Order: sequence, then structure tokens, then C-alpha cells
Amino acid sequence: PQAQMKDDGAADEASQDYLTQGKGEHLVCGVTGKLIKIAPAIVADKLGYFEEEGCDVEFQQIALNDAMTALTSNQLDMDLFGVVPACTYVSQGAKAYIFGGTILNGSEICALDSFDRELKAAEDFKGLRIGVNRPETGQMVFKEWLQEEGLDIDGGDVTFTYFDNDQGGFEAVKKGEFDLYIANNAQGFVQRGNGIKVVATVKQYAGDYPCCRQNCSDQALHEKYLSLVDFETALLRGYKTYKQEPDTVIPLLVDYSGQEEGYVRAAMYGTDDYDNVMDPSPDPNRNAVLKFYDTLKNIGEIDKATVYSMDDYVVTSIYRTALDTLLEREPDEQLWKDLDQAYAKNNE
Amino acid sequence: MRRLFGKEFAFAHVLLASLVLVVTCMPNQRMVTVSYYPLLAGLAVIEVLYLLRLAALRRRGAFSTGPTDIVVLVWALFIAWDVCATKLDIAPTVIVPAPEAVFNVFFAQADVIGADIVSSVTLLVMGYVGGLALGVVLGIVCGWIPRLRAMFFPIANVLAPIPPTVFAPYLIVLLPTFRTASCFIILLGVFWPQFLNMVVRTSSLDAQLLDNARTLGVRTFTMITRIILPYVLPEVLKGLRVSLTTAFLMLTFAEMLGASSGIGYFISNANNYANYTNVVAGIIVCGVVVTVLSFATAWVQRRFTTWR
Amino acid sequence: MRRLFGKEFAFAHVLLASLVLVVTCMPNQRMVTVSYYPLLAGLAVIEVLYLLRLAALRRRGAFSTGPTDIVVLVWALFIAWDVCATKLDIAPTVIVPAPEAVFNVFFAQADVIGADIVSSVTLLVMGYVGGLALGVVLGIVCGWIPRLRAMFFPIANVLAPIPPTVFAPYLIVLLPTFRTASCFIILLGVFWPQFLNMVVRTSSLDAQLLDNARTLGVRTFTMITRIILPYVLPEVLKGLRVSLTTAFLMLTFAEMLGASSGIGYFISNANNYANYTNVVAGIIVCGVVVTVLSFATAWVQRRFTTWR
Amino acid sequence: MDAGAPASAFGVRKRKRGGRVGKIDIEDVSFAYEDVAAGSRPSAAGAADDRALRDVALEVPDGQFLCVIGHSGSGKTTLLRLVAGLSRPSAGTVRIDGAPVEGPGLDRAVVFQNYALFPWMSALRNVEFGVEQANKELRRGLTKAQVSAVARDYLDRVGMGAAAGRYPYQLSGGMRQRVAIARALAMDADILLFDEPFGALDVKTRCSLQKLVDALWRSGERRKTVVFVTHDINEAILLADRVVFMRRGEVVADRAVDVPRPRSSAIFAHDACARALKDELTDLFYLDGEGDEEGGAFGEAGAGVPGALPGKAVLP
Amino acid sequence: MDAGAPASAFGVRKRKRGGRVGKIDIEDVSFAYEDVAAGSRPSAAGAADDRALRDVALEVPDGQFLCVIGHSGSGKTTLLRLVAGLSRPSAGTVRIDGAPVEGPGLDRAVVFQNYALFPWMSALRNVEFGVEQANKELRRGLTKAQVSAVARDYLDRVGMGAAAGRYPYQLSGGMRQRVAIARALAMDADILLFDEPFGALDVKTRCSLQKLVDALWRSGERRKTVVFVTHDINEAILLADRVVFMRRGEVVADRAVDVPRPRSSAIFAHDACARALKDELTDLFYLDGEGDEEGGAFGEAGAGVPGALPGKAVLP
Ligand SMILES: Nc1ncnc2c1ncn2[C@@H]1O[C@H](COP(=O)(O)OP(=O)(O)OP(=O)(O)O)[C@@H](O)[C@H]1O
Ligand SMILES: Nc1ncnc2c1ncn2[C@@H]1O[C@H](COP(=O)(O)OP(=O)(O)OP(=O)(O)O)[C@@H](O)[C@H]1O
Ligand SMILES: [Mg+2]
Ligand SMILES: [Mg+2]
Repeated sequence: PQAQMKDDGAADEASQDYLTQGKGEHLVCGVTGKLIKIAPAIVADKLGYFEEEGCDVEFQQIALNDAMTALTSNQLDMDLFGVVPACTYVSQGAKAYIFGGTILNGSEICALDSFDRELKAAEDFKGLRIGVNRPETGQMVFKEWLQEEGLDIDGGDVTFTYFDNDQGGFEAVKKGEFDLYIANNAQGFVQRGNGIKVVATVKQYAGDYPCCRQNCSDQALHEKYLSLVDFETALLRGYKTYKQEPDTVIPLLVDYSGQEEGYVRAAMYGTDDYDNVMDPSPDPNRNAVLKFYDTLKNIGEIDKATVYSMDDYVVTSIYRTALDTLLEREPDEQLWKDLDQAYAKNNE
Repeated sequence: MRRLFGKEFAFAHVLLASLVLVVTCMPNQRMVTVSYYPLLAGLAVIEVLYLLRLAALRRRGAFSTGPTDIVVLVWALFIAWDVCATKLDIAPTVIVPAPEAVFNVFFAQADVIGADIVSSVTLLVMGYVGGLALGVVLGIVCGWIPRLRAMFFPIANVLAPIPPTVFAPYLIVLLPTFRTASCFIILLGVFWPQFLNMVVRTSSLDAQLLDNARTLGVRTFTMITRIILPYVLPEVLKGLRVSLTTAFLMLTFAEMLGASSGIGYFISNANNYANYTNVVAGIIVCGVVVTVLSFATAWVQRRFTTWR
Repeated sequence: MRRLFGKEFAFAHVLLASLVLVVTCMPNQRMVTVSYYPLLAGLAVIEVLYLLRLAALRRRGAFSTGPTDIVVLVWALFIAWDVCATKLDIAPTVIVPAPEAVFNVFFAQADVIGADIVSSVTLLVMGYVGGLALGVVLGIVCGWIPRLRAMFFPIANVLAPIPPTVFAPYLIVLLPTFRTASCFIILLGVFWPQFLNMVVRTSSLDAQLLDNARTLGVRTFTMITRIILPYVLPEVLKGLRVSLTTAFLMLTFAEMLGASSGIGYFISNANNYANYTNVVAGIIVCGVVVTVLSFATAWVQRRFTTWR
Repeated sequence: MDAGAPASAFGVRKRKRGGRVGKIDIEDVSFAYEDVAAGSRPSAAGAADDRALRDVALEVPDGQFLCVIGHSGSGKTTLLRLVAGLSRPSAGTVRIDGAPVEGPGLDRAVVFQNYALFPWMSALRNVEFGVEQANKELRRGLTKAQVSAVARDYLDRVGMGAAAGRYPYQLSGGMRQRVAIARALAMDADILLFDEPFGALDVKTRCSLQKLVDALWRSGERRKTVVFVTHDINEAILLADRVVFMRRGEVVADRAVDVPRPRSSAIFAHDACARALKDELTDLFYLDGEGDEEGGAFGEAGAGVPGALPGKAVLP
Repeated sequence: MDAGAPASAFGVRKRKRGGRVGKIDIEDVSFAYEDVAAGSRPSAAGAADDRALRDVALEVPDGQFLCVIGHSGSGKTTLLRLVAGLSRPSAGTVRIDGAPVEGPGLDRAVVFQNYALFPWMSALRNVEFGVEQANKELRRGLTKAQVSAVARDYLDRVGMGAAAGRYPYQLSGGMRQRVAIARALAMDADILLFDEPFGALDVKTRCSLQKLVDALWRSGERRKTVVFVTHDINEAILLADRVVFMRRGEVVADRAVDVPRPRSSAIFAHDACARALKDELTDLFYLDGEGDEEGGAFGEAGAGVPGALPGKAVLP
């Protein structure tokens, strides 16, 4: 709640009322494609957790870029994708709130099987041609890291080329157009046997960085607050199932996505010879988000002089309340205790 | 008549036989986990369609090498595909999936694909018909009234080539549902060319026809409904096919926003996972749907062209 | 002549004056960090173009309400835009950027945009010209030789509506560079409609023209180069505008793969960061480039139509 | 629009005061096409006198059958368009029953050489459409059934009753012109204007349609005023009460045809007046070398090819 | 293709052994259009005898000027197309100098009513193209300059030298036909085929072109065989050595025109033979009611409108 108070507090003490209102409201939640990054939500939906928590949620398909438009015009209450749109919208004075996490990390750096250069420090990337999947947050974090390490990322030391179609990027690597290609989690798995391997992850250089978040609209926050808490509670239960019962979860995800079991297992849990870099943690991870906001400023994608601070738009109280509820319900559950500890580290 | 079942016909069937042999008997190099029966069923469907076509041609007494040539090409492609992908595994693994796997998709995901087709076709037809109707009506009105033409024709020329997809956010804000927004993207894609075309047609109306109408004391409303509309109708009907193509192009992008099913959605979703088995299956479904819709438009065209 | 500077002309300038007043004097509700001079410069450019157009019309002695009507509409839109966005801040913040900010982009990023235009136009023209040339040549050959027509016309009808973008990975594998792959996407977009159109035209060649050629003992090569090609040329020229639109539509998608500059790249990159200031600036650049290219095609069309 | 035209109920014609219905006055009318070239220098047009009509004055009394003949490009069509109200004179006035012509009106029915019919309407619908328009605009108050009956009646009169349901593309050229004539008559206009209606037909068809027009015109309850443009001297003499010959935008001869009706091609053999008129007109046609775009016969080797194109050809 | 045509160097004509160059034999030729309706029942066509030509036998000696006249739809064009090799007979054979016609050949030059020229080539290029083709296919071995010179020469002869650079759309109908005639002559084919070349022209232009054709034909170093289809009886008598009249796909009259050349329209007044022939043919034309698609004159109220359309109209 402390974050929230800072938010509107000074201006309007009376508006704190919303924190105790809006139970049982209908929520419209935007999702993009059949991506299984939102595994906890899928699990909560399929196993009926949302209903059990009294949360009436409807999933609505929408393109990543358009979700935030819909959200800021109150056509969506929330979505589960994209930290970039949230930051860029906020930086331009729109109202959108991050209230939970979907994915932490998630970008892997791929190269040909024959690629044998050691990639330990930024220096090692000098002279490389790197293709990137444009919406990938990892590529932005990575670029900032290189920049901070003193490399010229505008062609001097490394060149970046953008792709909206991953396969195109990989084919380019195979043809020798690129040395590296930064893609999303599990692409490396798909490309095995196609002459491509994962040679590094962005996380190993730049540390934890946020990827997809749970975002909500101004209206949802102020009129459907308790419904959002219920949503988060169910989602946390979904996360627990995901963590603890892979054999229940994998068939659910296979069914949802229409992908093969091997792929789903690798993407969500990793295999013997493939590490999945993505972590579907629901923690809002306020600190990482604020850092990422600065990243976007540093690489020039949002106005460096913006008067809007992301500080005001990361709401941690919903997650906190939901986690408290679960700690109360299952005081002995180690997962909740772990999340509680992580919360302290990530958000304060 | 005899040539209908001549050398070419035999050659097509020799090819088919080799194809079946390759599929069933040649050992796989690539790991394929699915059975080859769906593929064989697919080949059977193609063969049956081919024979039906030949029979239809024969009934009409028309001779054409077309179907046989096409089928020869198709079998040859299938042989090359199966040999390179499944049998010898010399094709790029991800982007050239095994034909067995592709055809298996049609069976394994028949219900999903069915729903996708229904969803896409509904969306497509709504956007297509809406775009056509708006394009024709507004085009005629703007073409006929010189002041409107002088104003909107240059504006339309600037707006038309801008990809409707960049307007997606605005459409979402302005329109009540995502489905209408998707629909509108298709509509815009069809609308602009139709509108421009109609303005040009209407403003270059045959002078003699115009004189004829003027001597009958025809006023604007009658002019538009009774003279210009029927006059441009054959043109509109002739353009149906091309507009359908444009509508289909837009479909893929339209289904990126707010669709939860549809062929375009199916393909872009598969693309996300680099699941080219599904992508290729989706493209084939595209082709089939387009062909069916093409036949439908051709029928409409024939049905409503009463004069030339 | 008098009407050229009548009521409408005065009204347009009253609107312009109010627009300038609104921009310069009305207090901003929305935080806008840039100056309004670039916007005023932009308005000045529009006004100058408008006056030049009027002068040209006057020289020709032609009277048209078109330019004035358009400019009235433009000023009205600008007033609405500036008032809703910058002044009262009642428009959606992100997707309706302030006009001041948008016009500032043209100045602040002039070099980037300039490079983008050069890159896009080169790509566009290569794909466009290639697609047209291939479409015309192959279309005529396939249209003229009945066997090829019977074979490829149905195939082309199935392939044409499949969005070229799904072929992106295949194009990258098959073609040497990204740029050629991008180029090919535009090429494909232009090629199919042109090809289909040419096949239809060629196969429905005027019978009398054909007889005329036959009595002169014309053989296939001469037939194609000396008779059919010039015969379909006016048709091709008439279609240049529409093809340009298609090419432009494809550009955005072509520049999604492996481009590092270009207008489409500029827009999709801005889109990715929800930077609608840049998106809108990009769209305006699109519009300007399209208009210029349109004029170029119109010129080509006039230049090469020596007979009707 | 047609201030001068009496709004008459169908079938029952109320004569205007003074009894002039369908009188055409062409008062010193000139007309110049706004050519492409003329656009740049509007005043030059007058100087070279490339006017299509030069001060034409012509009075056509009510009920007269006037034929206009002349070379190609002599301004026949232009004159007819002015009377029809499809173009407006550059100078002078065209009056119908004393009222100046402001535009096309339903008091005048036109039969064109081509495009006389709307190709998307059946023969019957074409005629009906004309009747409907006249009915609507002139407030004749006919019901739909009456409109249809009138249309059918006139189709029968031109011998096209059996082909009423056919579309123009299913009709031969002659049949189409029959339908066009039926429409013009069914609209019951005061004045009929024909612009080479049979120009594209073969001799035989032409002949039978000439007979048809003649018979219909004579059998009308009241003879209508007709202006009939043609190239064919025989046709003119067979049909007309009066023939005018045009050259370079001027009327150069104006002759009455004093031949008793009904007439047939036999008149050229037996009627001295018809013969004389024919000879005179033929002379005018053939001996009138100047103004002819088809100069340069064999042997004159390149000479005589005129520099000036017919105006139509240089339009964009 | 043209086994029977002697490959002759331009200008110097090598006569074939036996001296027959340009003799046309039409041996019991029949022709039926493959109609849409006929497609379903190929045998029915013969039964109703809707053949466009029925067992036509005609021999045209070398150097003869033959005119073919007849009603619309009587099969004139069809006959000409068979001789040109554009269609092949359903039965019988067409021979040129004894060799059966297999297709179009450069031994025959055709002048059509419309589309006689390629609209994208200038007048000169049109003629050059014809000469070039003849030169290439018949291996006459002319240089480019010679081709051009021949083309210019013939354009001059038809009086079109000054307009050589113009495109067809810049020429009047008569000028276009002059160019077409120039091309046909410049190609130096043995046989000239004309299908109503002046059908669309006005009387005056027509007349001057008739004179031109006559003069050119007579002035040739060797008179070519000509088959000239027309509707116009005067034209036929003015031009022809022999006139045949067709009706419903059959030749029903075959007359020599024994009128001394040069002829002018005066012959109809002064030459008894010309007059008699004209009367006879006129009778054939006008008294021949059956077979005419334009039945049903005024008064016959709906009767006589034929059920059958002209074949062209029902094609897709
Ligand atoms: N639309 C036009 N624009 C410019 N000049 C024209 C136009 N129509 C006709 N003319 C010119 O006006 C003159 C008269 O033409 P008009 O059509 O009245 O002749 P006409 O006697 O009807 O000829 P025809 O017998 O060929 O129909 C001609 O010199 C012609 O070239
Ligand atoms: N393409 C066609 N398909 C079917 N029937 C045709 C076709 N062309 C002509 N006919 C029919 O063949 C017959 C002879 O036609 P043809 O064109 O030879 O006549 P014609 O004497 O040249 O007539 P016209 O004087 O009108 O040119 C007619 O009955 C006609 O209807
Ligand atoms: Mg005329
Ligand atoms: Mg004919």
C-alpha cells in the first residue's frame, strides 16, 4: 500500500477508498496469440482457480502493440504482456499501471553451431553483426549494457539489424549474414538440429530484467481493485501449480498452444541439454522495472527529458495483498515464503 | 477426346505411383513421428479432384492440357519435397517440414482449422462486402459530383497507399469491438482501390451515355441509381477477384488484432513458435479457401452480368 | 477567374489565421516540450503549395474548387487536432500526439528521415519495376501460349492472394541478401496482380487485331514484342498507380525483415515503442512520398501513351 | 428547366395559346468548341474562326420534317445538340415555342446514332424508362401499369413486340434503332431530333427503317416537329418537308421538298422535283471540294493532305 | 506455309510455271461456325443447316477484280476469311494457284473494315511493318532503308506522304483506309482481299477511295487478283470485272461487268449494261425479303421479328 499512497496520496487523500472497492467486477484481460509465457494464468483458468477466487475474467485476443491503446482507452482492463508499451505510454503521460509480473528475463543469444568465440565481456562482441527480434526486451537491455561498457552500438563496434520474423533472423545467421541473433526463449530449442545453438543469455551480462508484465488500466485500478486482487491470488495459485506439478501443467499448455509436448517442456522447464532462460514470476519487480525505464531512456527509445516517472505507475499493493492472503491460507508453504523474501528484495 | 487420356495422363499416373512408393517404401532419414496416412489421403483428394475435372471437361467436349499439366507439376513437387525433407533430410529442417507432418495437421487439428476457416471467412466477407459497397457508393457519388471529386480524389490518392495496419490503434479507440476493428482493416484495404476506381470510372462516363440520360431529364438520384450504378456494375464484378486478393492480404494483419481464431491467426501464431509444420499447413489452407472463394466470386460475376 | 479568389479563398485564410492564433496564443494543457516553430513552418509549406497550385490553375484558365476545399479541410483538421491534443488535452494522450511534436520530428530527425526516404524509395522502385516487368513479360507469354495459360493461370490464382510475408524465411534462404529478400516481397506483391491481369488481357486479345497480325504472317516472337506488348502498354500504364499502392503496402512489411532504415522501418520501430509522435510523422512522410511518386507515375503514363 | 414546354397529360395534348407547339427558332446561333489548344489562348479561337457553327439562323415551324445534310464536320451534330440543349450556344439563342432553351428537356426526344439505348435494360425497360421519366418530370400521373402499357404499345408499333424482353446486345443494329424510335415516340415529346440514326446500318435495314419513320410520323394524331440529320441525300428527300444543306458551320442551301406523300424510291425515277433536288444536292456534295478532309487522290502524290485534323481527333 | 506462292524478289516477279499467279479456286466449300449451342450437340448443326457457307464453288482467275455483294449475314465475310486462311472450311478446299490454303500467308493481303491498322504505329510504321514482314518471311532480302523507301513510296501513291508520321487516332477514317491500302499494296502480295473497306465512311470519302483503288489496281505493273466484299451496288459495278451475289451462304448470281474502264458514276446514266446490272442487283437486294433479319415494318404489328439472332450476337 505504501507505493500506492505515494501515488495519488498527496493530491487526494479521499481517493484511497478504491482500495476497498470493486469486488466481483468483470475483468477483460488482453492476451496475444497462444503464447505460453502466461502459463500461470492459463493454469489458473483451466483449473478453475479464477472461479474459486470469485474472479470473473474474460480473455481477449489482441496484438501486443494495440493492447496498451485499448487499455488506456479503457477497452481492456488489463493485459499480461509487454513492459515496453507500459513504459513508453507512461513516459508520454498516459495512465497505465504495472501491478504484477509475467516474465522475467527470457532472451537468448544464438549463433551457428560452429561459433566458437568466447563471449565473456563486452569487448568480445566487438565487430559482431547481431540480428535482433525487435520487440524482445532483452535486446534493449543488452544494447544498454554494451553501451555502458563503452561500445559503439550504432555500427562502430557492433551492428544491429531488426527482424519481426524470427525465422528470417535465423536463416540469416545460417547464411552468415549475422554472427548472433537475439531471440526469445525456446527459439534456440526449436533451432537445434538446424545448425543453431544458444551461446549466451542476456541475463548473464545484464542481470535480471523484466519482460512481460501484468498491466491494468486506470479505470480497473480505481474501480475494480479487489477484483484485481482476486485475479492475482488465483494467478499465484497457478504459479504454484506450474512450479510444483509439471506433469499436470504440460498437457494443459500443449492443449492450449497446439505445440508439441517436447517443445512445451523445454520452453517452460528446460531439458537436459536445453536451459530455459525465462522465469514466469508474478512478482511486479518494481526495482527492475524502474531500471528498465531508465534503460529505455538511455538507448534513446523514450524521451530522456520526460516529466513522467515510472515510480508512480508500478503498483505493488495488489500482489502484496494476494501474497498475504495465500501466506495466511498456507502458512507452511515454502513457495509463498520464498516469494515473500523475493518481494522484499525486488520491490523495496 | 482421345487426347484427354493420352500420354500425359499416363505420365501423371506414373508420377503418382512413384510418389506413393517414395512415401510408403523409402526409408526416412528425418525423424518423423506421424503416420503417412494423412498424406496419402491428401494425395487421394487431389487425384479425385483432378479426375472429376477431367470428367467435367470431357462432358463439355472441351479439351485442355491444363489439369494434367498442373497435376504433373504437383506430383513432381511432392516427390521433390518428400525426398528432400523426409527421406534424405537434405532440406533445412525447420522451414521445410515433412509433408507427412503437414498433412497430419489437417487431421490432428481438424476442429481448430475448421473453426479458423469459419472465423476468417466471416471476417473476410464482412470486410470485403462492406469495403466494396462503401467504395462503390461513395466512389460513384464523389465521381459524379465534380466538387466532391475535386476535393476527395487527391485526398484519397494520398491516403490509399498507407497500410491500413498503421491505423490499427485509432480503429481500436474509435470502434466498439476488436472484431469490428479487424473488419475495418480489411474494409479499408478493399475500400480505397474500389473508391478510386469508381471515381475514375464515373467521372469518365461515356459522353454519349450521359447525353442520352440528360435528354431523358434524369436527375442526380436517378442518375446514380439507374444509370451509373448499372453502368459500372460489370466493372465492379470484373474487379471482384482482385479485391478478394487484397482482402486476403489484409486478413493476416487484421487477425493480429483481436482475433482468437482464423487462418491468419493460425499462421502468425505458428510463426511465433517457429512451427513451420503449422505454417505450411496454414498456407495450404489459405490456398484452398482462396480457391473456393474465387469460384464463389466467379459465380457471382457470371450470375449478375446480364449484359456485357 | 474571379471565383478563384472568392468567398472560399477568404474562408480558407480566415481558418489559417485562426489556426495560427490557436497554435501561438492559446495556452497548452498538455506538456509539450518542443517549440511550435516547426509546425508553423509546416503550415507555411502547405499554404505555399496551395497558392502555387492556384496560380497554376489560373494560368491554365481552369477553375476548380478542389485546392481550396482541400486546404479548408486541412486547416480545420489541424485546428481540431491542435485544440484536442495540445490545447485542451482531451484526446488520448499517446496515440494522438501534439502536432507541434510531430512537426518537430521533421526538423530534429531530418537526416534520419532523409536517409529513410532514400532507402525506401530505392527498395520500392526496384521491387516495383521488377514486379511490373516480370508480371508483364511472363503474363504475356503465359497468356499467349494456351498450354502455359491453362497450366499457370489456375496456379497463379491460388498463389496470388497468399500474403508474400509468409514467404519471408524462404526468401531469405533463397536470396543472397536481406535487401533482395525485402525487394522480392514488394516484387511479389506487384507481380501477381500484374501477371493475372496480363494473362487475361492477352488471352482476350481483340480478334480483329489478331486476324490482322495473322495475315501479316507474324510469328510468336514478333507477335509478343511488336503486337501484344504495345497493345497492352496503355493498360499497364493505366495500372501503374494501383500497382504503386500495392508496392507501398508491401513496403512496410518488407522493411520488417532485416532493414536498418526506411520509412516502414521508421514506423514499425516507433510503433514498437509506442512512439506515436514518430508514427504520425512517418505516416505524413509516407503520404508525401506517395504523392510525389504518384506524380512521377502520372508523368510516365502521359509520356509513354502515344496512342490511346 | 423547360419553361416553354406545356405540361400536358399523356395522350391529350393541350395546345399552348397561339397554337405553336414545337416551333424551333434558331436565332443567329454560333458555337465554338473549347478546344485543348484554345485553352491557352481563349481569344485566338474566334480569330481563326474555327467555330463549328457561324451565325446560323433557321426557323422550323411546328409539325415540319426538316432534314439537315452536309459533309462530315459541317456542324450538323453541333446544331442538333444545341436544339437538344446538350450544348449552349456561344452566341445567339435557340428558342422552342419562344422560350430560350436552357438545357435538355422532355419536350424534345433525341435518337442518337449509337448508344441510343441503355445496355443494361431490356428493350421494354428502355422504353418504359423514357416514359417513366416523362411521366415523372412532366407530372402526367400515369400508373406503373399504364407506363408499361404505353411502352408495349409503341414497341408493337415498331414491330418489336416479340423481342421486348431482349437486351440491346441481343438485338441487331436495326432492331436497336427501332427500340430507340419507339422510346422517342412513347415519351410523346413535341419535337423529335435524330442524329444520323441509320448511319451504321446496311442499305436494306436503312430502307425499312426509313419507311417506318415516315409511316409513324404521318400516322401520329398530330405531326411532330422533326429535325433529322443525315448523310444520305435519298433519305433526306424521301423523308423531309424541307432540306437544309450545311457547309463549314453555315446553312448554304434551304429547299422545300414538294413531293407528294407517301413516297418511295420510285420518286427519283418519276418525280421531276425529287430528281432535280437530288441532282442539286449531289452537286453540292461532290463539287464542293473545299472543306473536305479527304483530299489527295491518287496521282496528286502527297498534295492535298490537309494539315488540319477533324476537331474530335485532337481531344485528349 | 505458302507452298504455292512463288518466293519472288521485290519488284521483279518471277511467274510460276504455267503462268498462274493468284488464281483462286473455291471448291464446294462449306463452313459452319462452332456455335455455343452447337457445342453440346455437334451433329445438330448440320441438320438445321445453319452453315454460313453451303457448298460454294467459285473460280477467280488471276488478275480478276471480283466483287461480292449480298445481305448482311449472307456469308461474304466468311468466304473472305476462308480465302485469307483465317478460318478453315468445314468441307471442300480453297486453293491458291492449285495449292490448298493452310493458313494466312503473305501471298494474300487483307484490308479490313476496322482495325486495319495497328494503333500504336505511325502510318509509316504500319506500312513498313507489313513490308518488313513480307521481306522477312519471303526472304526478299531488302535492307531496312529499302523497306522504308518502299513504304514511303506507297504512302505517297495513296496521297498520304505528308501524314506519314501520324498515328491512326490522328487520322480520319478515310485516311486510315488509305494507309491500309498502301500497306496491302506495298507488301506486294499476289491477291488482295477487301472486306467492306469503305463501309464506315461517308459518301464523299467513299467515292474518292473507290477511284483510288481503281486507279491503283489498273496502274499496277501486273493486275492483281482482288476479292472485294461490299454492300454497295454502285461500288461493285464501278470497280469489278465480275460481281457475285450471295444469299444465305450460297452464290445466287454471278455476273460479268462488261463496262469499259475507266468508269465513273456517269456509267449509270449512260451505259446500258451498267444500268441493267444495277437494276438486276437492286431487285435481288430489295425484293429478296426472306433471309432478312430486319423484318416487321410498321403496321405488321409485331409479326416478322425473327426468332434467330445473328450468330455473332450470341457468342460469349
Ligand atoms: N467535341 C469536340 N471538340 C472539338 N471540336 C469538335 C468536337 N465535336 C466536333 N467538333 C468540330 O466541330 C465541327 C462540327 O462538328 P460536327 O460533329 O457538328 O459535324 P457533323 O456535321 O455532325 O459531322 P459528321 O457528319 O461527321 O457527324 C467539326 O469541325 C468538328 O471537327
Ligand atoms: N463468329 C461467328 N460465330 C457464329 N456465327 C457467325 C459468326 N460470324 C458470323 N456468323 C454467322 O454466319 C453467317 C454469315 O456471316 P458473315 O459475317 O459471313 O456475313 P456477311 O455477309 O459478312 O455479313 P455483313 O454484311 O453483316 O458483314 C451469319 O448468319 C452470321 O450470323
Ligand atoms: Mg455528326
Ligand atoms: Mg461481313
